[in-house]
Amino acid sequence: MSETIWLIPLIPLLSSVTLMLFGSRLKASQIGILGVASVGIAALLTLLLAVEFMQNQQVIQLSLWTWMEVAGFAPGISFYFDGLTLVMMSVITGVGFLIHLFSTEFMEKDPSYARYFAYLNMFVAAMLILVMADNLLLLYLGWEGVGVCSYLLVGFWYQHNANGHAARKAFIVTRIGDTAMALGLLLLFTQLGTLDIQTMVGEANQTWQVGDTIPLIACLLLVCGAVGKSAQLPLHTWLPDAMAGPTPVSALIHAATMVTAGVYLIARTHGLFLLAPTAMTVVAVIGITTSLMAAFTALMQTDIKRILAYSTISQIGYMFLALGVGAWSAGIFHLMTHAFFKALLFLGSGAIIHCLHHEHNIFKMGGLRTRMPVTFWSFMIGSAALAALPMTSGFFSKDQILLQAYQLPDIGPALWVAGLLGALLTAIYSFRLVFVVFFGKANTEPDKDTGWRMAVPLSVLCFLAMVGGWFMIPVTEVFPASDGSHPAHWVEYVSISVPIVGVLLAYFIFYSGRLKIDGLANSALGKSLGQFWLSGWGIDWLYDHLFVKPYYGLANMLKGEPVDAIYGLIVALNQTFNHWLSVAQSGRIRWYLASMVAGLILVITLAANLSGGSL
Amino acid sequence: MLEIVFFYIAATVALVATVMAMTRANAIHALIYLIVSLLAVAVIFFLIGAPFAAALEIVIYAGAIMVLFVFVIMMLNLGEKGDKQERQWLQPSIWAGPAVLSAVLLIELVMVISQTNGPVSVTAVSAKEVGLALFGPYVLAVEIASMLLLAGLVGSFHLGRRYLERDNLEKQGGQ
Amino acid sequence: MNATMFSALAPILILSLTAIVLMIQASIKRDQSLAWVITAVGFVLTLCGAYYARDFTQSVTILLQVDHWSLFFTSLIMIASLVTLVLSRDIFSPEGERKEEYYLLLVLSVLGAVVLIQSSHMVSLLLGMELMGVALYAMIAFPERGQLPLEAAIKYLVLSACASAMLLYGFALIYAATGELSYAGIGAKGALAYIENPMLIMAGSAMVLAGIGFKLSVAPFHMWTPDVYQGAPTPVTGFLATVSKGAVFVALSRFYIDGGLDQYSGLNTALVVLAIASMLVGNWLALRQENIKRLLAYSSIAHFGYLLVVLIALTYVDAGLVSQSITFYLTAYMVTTLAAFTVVSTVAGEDTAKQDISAFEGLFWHRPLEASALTVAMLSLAGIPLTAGFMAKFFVITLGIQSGLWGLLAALVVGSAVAIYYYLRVIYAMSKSTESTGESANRLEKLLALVLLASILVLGSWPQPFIAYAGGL
Amino acid sequence: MDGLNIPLNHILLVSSLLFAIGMLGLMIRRNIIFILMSLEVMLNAAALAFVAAGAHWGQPDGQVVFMLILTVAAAEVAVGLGLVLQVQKRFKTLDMDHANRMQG
Amino acid sequence: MVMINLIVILLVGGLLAILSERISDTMPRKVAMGVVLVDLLYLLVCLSGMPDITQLQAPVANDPSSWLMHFKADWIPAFGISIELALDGISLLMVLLTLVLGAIAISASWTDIVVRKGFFEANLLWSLAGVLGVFMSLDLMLFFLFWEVMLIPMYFMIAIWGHENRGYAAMKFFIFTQASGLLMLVSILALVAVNHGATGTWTFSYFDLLNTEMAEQTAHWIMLGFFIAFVVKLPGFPFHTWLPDAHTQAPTAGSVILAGILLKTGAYGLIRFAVPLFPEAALNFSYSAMWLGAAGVVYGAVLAFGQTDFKRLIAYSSVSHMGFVLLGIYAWNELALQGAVMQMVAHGFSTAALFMIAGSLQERLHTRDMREMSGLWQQMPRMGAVAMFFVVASLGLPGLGNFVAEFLVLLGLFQVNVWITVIAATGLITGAAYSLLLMQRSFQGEVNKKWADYGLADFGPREMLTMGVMMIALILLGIYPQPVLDAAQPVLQSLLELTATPALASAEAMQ
Repeated sequence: MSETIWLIPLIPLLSSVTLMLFGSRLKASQIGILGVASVGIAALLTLLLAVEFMQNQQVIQLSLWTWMEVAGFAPGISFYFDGLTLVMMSVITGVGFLIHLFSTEFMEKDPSYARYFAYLNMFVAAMLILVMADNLLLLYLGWEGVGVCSYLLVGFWYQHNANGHAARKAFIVTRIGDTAMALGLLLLFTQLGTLDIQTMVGEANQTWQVGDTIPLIACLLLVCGAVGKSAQLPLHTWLPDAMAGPTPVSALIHAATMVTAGVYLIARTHGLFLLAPTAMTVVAVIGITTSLMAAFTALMQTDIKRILAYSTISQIGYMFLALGVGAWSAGIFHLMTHAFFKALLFLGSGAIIHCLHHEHNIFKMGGLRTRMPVTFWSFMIGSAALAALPMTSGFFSKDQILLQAYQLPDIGPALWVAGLLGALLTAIYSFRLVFVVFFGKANTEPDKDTGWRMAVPLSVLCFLAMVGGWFMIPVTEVFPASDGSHPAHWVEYVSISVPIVGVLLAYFIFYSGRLKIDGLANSALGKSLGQFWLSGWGIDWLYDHLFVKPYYGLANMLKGEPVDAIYGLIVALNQTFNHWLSVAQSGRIRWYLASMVAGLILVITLAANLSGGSL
Repeated sequence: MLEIVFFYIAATVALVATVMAMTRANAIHALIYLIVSLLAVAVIFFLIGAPFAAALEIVIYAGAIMVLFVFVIMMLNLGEKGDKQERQWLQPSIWAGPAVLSAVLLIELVMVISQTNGPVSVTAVSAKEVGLALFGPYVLAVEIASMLLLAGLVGSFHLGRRYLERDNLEKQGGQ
Repeated sequence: MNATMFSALAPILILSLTAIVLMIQASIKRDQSLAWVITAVGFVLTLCGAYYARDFTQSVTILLQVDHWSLFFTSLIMIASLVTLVLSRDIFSPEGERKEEYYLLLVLSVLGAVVLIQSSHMVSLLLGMELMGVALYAMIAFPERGQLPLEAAIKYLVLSACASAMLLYGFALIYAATGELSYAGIGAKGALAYIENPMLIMAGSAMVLAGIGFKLSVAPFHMWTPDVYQGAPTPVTGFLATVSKGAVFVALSRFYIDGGLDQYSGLNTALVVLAIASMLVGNWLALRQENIKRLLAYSSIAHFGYLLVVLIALTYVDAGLVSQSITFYLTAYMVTTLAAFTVVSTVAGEDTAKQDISAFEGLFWHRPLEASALTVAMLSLAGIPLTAGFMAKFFVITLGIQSGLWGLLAALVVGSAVAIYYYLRVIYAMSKSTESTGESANRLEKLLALVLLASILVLGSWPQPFIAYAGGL
Repeated sequence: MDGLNIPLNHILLVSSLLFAIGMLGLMIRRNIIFILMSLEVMLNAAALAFVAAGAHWGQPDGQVVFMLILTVAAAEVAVGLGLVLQVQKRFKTLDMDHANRMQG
Repeated sequence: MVMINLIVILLVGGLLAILSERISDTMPRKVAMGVVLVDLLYLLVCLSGMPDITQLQAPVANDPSSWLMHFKADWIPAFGISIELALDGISLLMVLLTLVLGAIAISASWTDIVVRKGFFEANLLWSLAGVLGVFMSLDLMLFFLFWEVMLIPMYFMIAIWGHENRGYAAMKFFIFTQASGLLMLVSILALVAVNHGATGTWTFSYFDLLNTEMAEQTAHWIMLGFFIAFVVKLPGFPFHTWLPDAHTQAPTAGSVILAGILLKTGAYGLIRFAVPLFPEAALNFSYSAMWLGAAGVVYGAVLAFGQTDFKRLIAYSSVSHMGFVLLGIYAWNELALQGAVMQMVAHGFSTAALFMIAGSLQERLHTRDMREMSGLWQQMPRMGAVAMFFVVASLGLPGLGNFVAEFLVLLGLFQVNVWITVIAATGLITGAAYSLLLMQRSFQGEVNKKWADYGLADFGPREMLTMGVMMIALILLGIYPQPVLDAAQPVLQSLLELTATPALASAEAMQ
């Protein structure tokens, strides 16, 4: 098995290529089977691999060929497989398979069915390469590959300009981070002479001391990449817009897998980050700030997918917090559970949108509890996990993160409090969603409930979201062990109770109506604050005026090619000379004679040196 | 001594006559001044020991070439109207610029020439010496000069004949 | 005078004889085709005479210097004259004008050019130039109708005579300073005279330079060029551009080299200024010119600017290389210019409207041979590789660099860059698509265009034999 | 030897004055006849300079050149006057400022 | 002789193409395609007899016998000018690129040339011949000759078969390149004169002129002449303004050849001549050159973003991409140089393909204005997909050739100057901005009703085959660039050694 792990990304890739080349000639059913089966096989192979790994705990390193070899720079097309990789691969292939299955029904009516699966399969392949890469350059290949697939899928319905805009925004904003990350790669190679992650970390530990500047810069550059991909402040603005893509895409790419690539990157290179404690603090602060910002924003959103998108940003913020405080395995654990419940929520919302004729506004839904029971239960379970109610999967992972954050010296308690605030908000907005959409009176009538191809993935994900917290992820070998100490018990109790309080608040505000917040919401401060949160803290507006518009303006200003003006000047100069001289060619003999005499005077003066006066 | 006095007189006459020639409105008057100038130059030739050149100046220059001018002027029959126009053309606005140019050129030439010294030879170069030179080393020049005259002849013949032909044609047209 | 002298004078004698035969023929029976044939035979015989004279190189009296260099140029201008003759056959009004005189004038003019090329003395220079000029005045004014030829002739005559007066006065000053009229004598006594009175000989040389510069249409003595080029019948323009200018330049180089004028820095400065002015003024004037003959006139101004660089380099490099460069440049220039005028003459003729660049539109498609010849000529004038013009420019730049004449080279680069524009305009016009179809040229002219086209390319792509030959002159 | 001979530079001075006057005439006159006359003056000035220089050096060459200048002047004038006739015929004027159909 | 034959085949092929028009209207393009393929095949056959390029020993830059092929014959012995052609790894890469793109160019203009087809194909073949000459000649005069002469057929292609503003564009193209060529001529002659002054012999041979001793100031000026000539052709900022016009107005095949091949001659000249002939002067100048390169990267990208003309946008993207080449060359270490060479090859394919798409669009829509396109994917999905591929290639997607190139350049550059690297790296972002804008405006977006009943034909088999070749090439370059790197490596190695020596010597002298 270990020799054939390269098949896992290859199979979806081949399927993608096949669909691209021959998609137009295949029947819809064939397309669906090909698309789903390829990921299914990949998932199966991953499962086999997992079984094998559980038995022997053997790290696999497989080099296919040397990508390029120039002056000691010799990255390979080579894979590295350990517990962390296994977790990521399982999530990608497993959740990916379910979402593919879901998509067969969701996208059934779309004329570009083949294109959809081609992109989706390619995404799975690129994502697998990302997590399996042995060196940072190959990782970068996967990294950019998923970016392009994300771009393609967000803009899948290209006929609407807004979708195209969202897609470009997604790509370019992440590209900013990617470029910084590329610079980080340059720095790392220049300093350490290799991009192979394992060797590199080893080198780094020998070359640098903890707290040196260069690892700090390198780590910060990598963080930039991670921030872009994982939609953290300040590069998070693309993710809510990216909801323009088909909902299963949001589930797979913008919730379960791609957006967590940043988390994976930092986890994978944690050896470097350990050398740069400042960088880790930065990661933690970014994480918690993003988390809070997104949670507040999610509170005010009315579009079901945007709520989920901000919730994703917020949850990834928790993962960053985890990484920043050194809770590596907790971060990855949260990554996994989040993949389960967020995919579940997205697919659920997809089902709703599918059945409600592309309705996105939650206030136009309502009362769906009885009409779409499968979806309702999916949402209930997913929201419970998201809110981290006890015994759900989200509870276990988030609890770990908060506890470990608390233990951090100095800023630990502050992070913990902020995290709790976030958890409270999470509970409120997630159950706001549930109460508004599924209870109350019906505003729109769904034409049907989900079919089996939607129901099965939902059910499986429900199961995973419930029990995912009991999984033991095999990353103990990967990360340094934590000291195992526990904080005081009251901390734990507070952590557990906060989400429950949040749910109750949501219940009183949005369901029973006992808690009136209208007065608060309608006050001047409340209104403007609400508006501020609704707009995502005005960050989009800021960027638009700070970067986008000036760039458009610059491009417009330079459009006429100012450099050409220099040459235009030369041309004009020549034309002027031409004009003057042409006027001098007056055709009059006397004028010609005068010019000859003047010439004669000139020549005599020069030759006899008369002007010099030296007689 | 006397020669020097004669030289200055002749030079003055030549210059004045030339200026007059250049500024007359009437072509015939101008031509006569020009002839006077040429005669004065012939005197200078004589004074500096070139009697043969002086003779040629009078015979060919003043005699033949100037007569050619007279013929043409007669043929064209430039009348009073032409004179009036000539006077109009001789405005300061027209001659000021050229005058400055000429003056500058003159000043340069004077600067150059005033540096030379040394007299001209007293011993006259006789016609015989000139003849010997002409048909000695310069014999080819004489031949080429003949070709030059031939070219002038053929050219003026071609141009002049057509002028005359026009008259014939007009006469025929009149009939 | 002895027998070998007559042998050395063979070209001049044959030409004179041709003139006499033409006159006799005219007096017996006026027949212009016969006159054409006689002239052609005379030219061909002169060419043979020049070949024959190679074995008798010597100074013929004090006036002429017959050596391989001058014989080469004699042959060259004979070829150019033959081209002119071919082009002249079908020009002027169709009603059978009497062209015997034209041929006679052509022969006399060529005679003047030959004298000029072989001159080694002020007198022969003067007479050669005047003989060539006087015949040319009449040739320019030869057409019976139209004002343009006449206007051109009168301008040329007045300005040229003025230039001759300058030249003569300059000679007089040099004579006054040195007491010598031959180049060699000036070379021998010049330095002494310079010490005694530097200004007289310098001013004299400067005036000579001005007079000769006029004939070469070097700025600022260039103003007549476009008008005369445009007004003169096209074959005459071609003759003026090649034979007249070429011969005068050879004479100038003779005067400059043998007279030892390169030793005077003041004169060099004057030449540098003239050269730079010519390169820039010529090219700038041509920039937006619509009439192709005027365009070629302006282009020739610039080209003689380039050529002057070679002369200036005489101060710094070995005279052999200089004369080799002059040989190559003039040959390339003459062949190229002849090609251009051949095409202009066959395509545009004497019709002013047809001389507009726009009238050449679509030439590529209905007269490919002529268009190709003109294209190659334009590329050669622009100095694009594989053409004779490039190798010529190669020589100029090489000499310029070896002499460290950076200012001149800068002007050359600027001028050449500007020049590309207007040469290309002609080519672009020819490549445009039009529906019109033009009449065809006669066989002889087509052959001529082809031969000249081939010569330009051969000189440009396989110049070694010619370079070696030019070096041996 | 008479020490009171005419100095060469005085003769040259006269010739240069003649030359300059001729040139002035050339530039200010519009009538072609006067232009030709001015040319004659200039040629004559050059001839004077040659003869004077020849006399200065005691050589016949100056006079030889003078004779040749005479020839040149004759030939030029002959063709020039022929052109004058044609100018009168075709332009109906002798004003050279009118002969500027070609320019630019 | 092989090299002479390569050129002669193309020249004769041009004549055949003209003549073949008399047989039938469609004959010239077939003849042209045949000639180029025969040329390519001939080269491959000849190469197969040679030792494997990747196994070659490092050629010593100034020892002709160690090159893959070498040919020398007298041409103008009076000045020591000879017909000296030679082939090493880099030349070979460029020659192969030229021939492959030549075939692609012919295919690109298979149907859009309607008048004077024979002459068109002839010009195309002749310009290819000129380019081959540039890539193979080692006599400076011969090099200059090919350098100038290849422009003439190109000029005709733009001037005769170009679009609405062809006269202006062709003129601008020609004047820019000729004027800079003139500077190069002066520089070549100056170099030769310096060498002549030192050794007393005239020679234009590259091998003899390497290591010409000269004063620092002299070397600087001569080098500058070469530099400007090459940078105009590259084109580098601020000498690039001819390029948008020429590219936009040229017929499709012309754009393909211009962008794919002609621009590379500039880069080739820099690598082969401008730096090795004047190592110290180039070293002193490298800082300025790199700034120019970075300026080109940024400026080209910003201007591309502002364009509405499909071809103009691609043209500016070339300015941006060739900025990377300039950076790579003047960083002058193996990584960056390999990147530059790689960029030359990869950019050749990606831009050629984009121009071909532009040409197809123009052929179908009769406009290049992207404001009038929009939503074309609907009707031409294959073309859209292909366009998407090359757009992401040009924005530097890893796994495709352009990424390898840009990354290597940046990697090499980073070791030389960090800040320039940072500025150049912004090109990755701005590159994405304009590339995706191109896609958005043409193939994506709301479907323009205007084209609904136009019956737009999607790419057919011929086009797909052509595109397929380029796609495969880019993918191979992206995931297994080693053959290209191996071919260039020994050459770059020896050039680096060659230029390192005097610098080291002077460093020692300083001590």
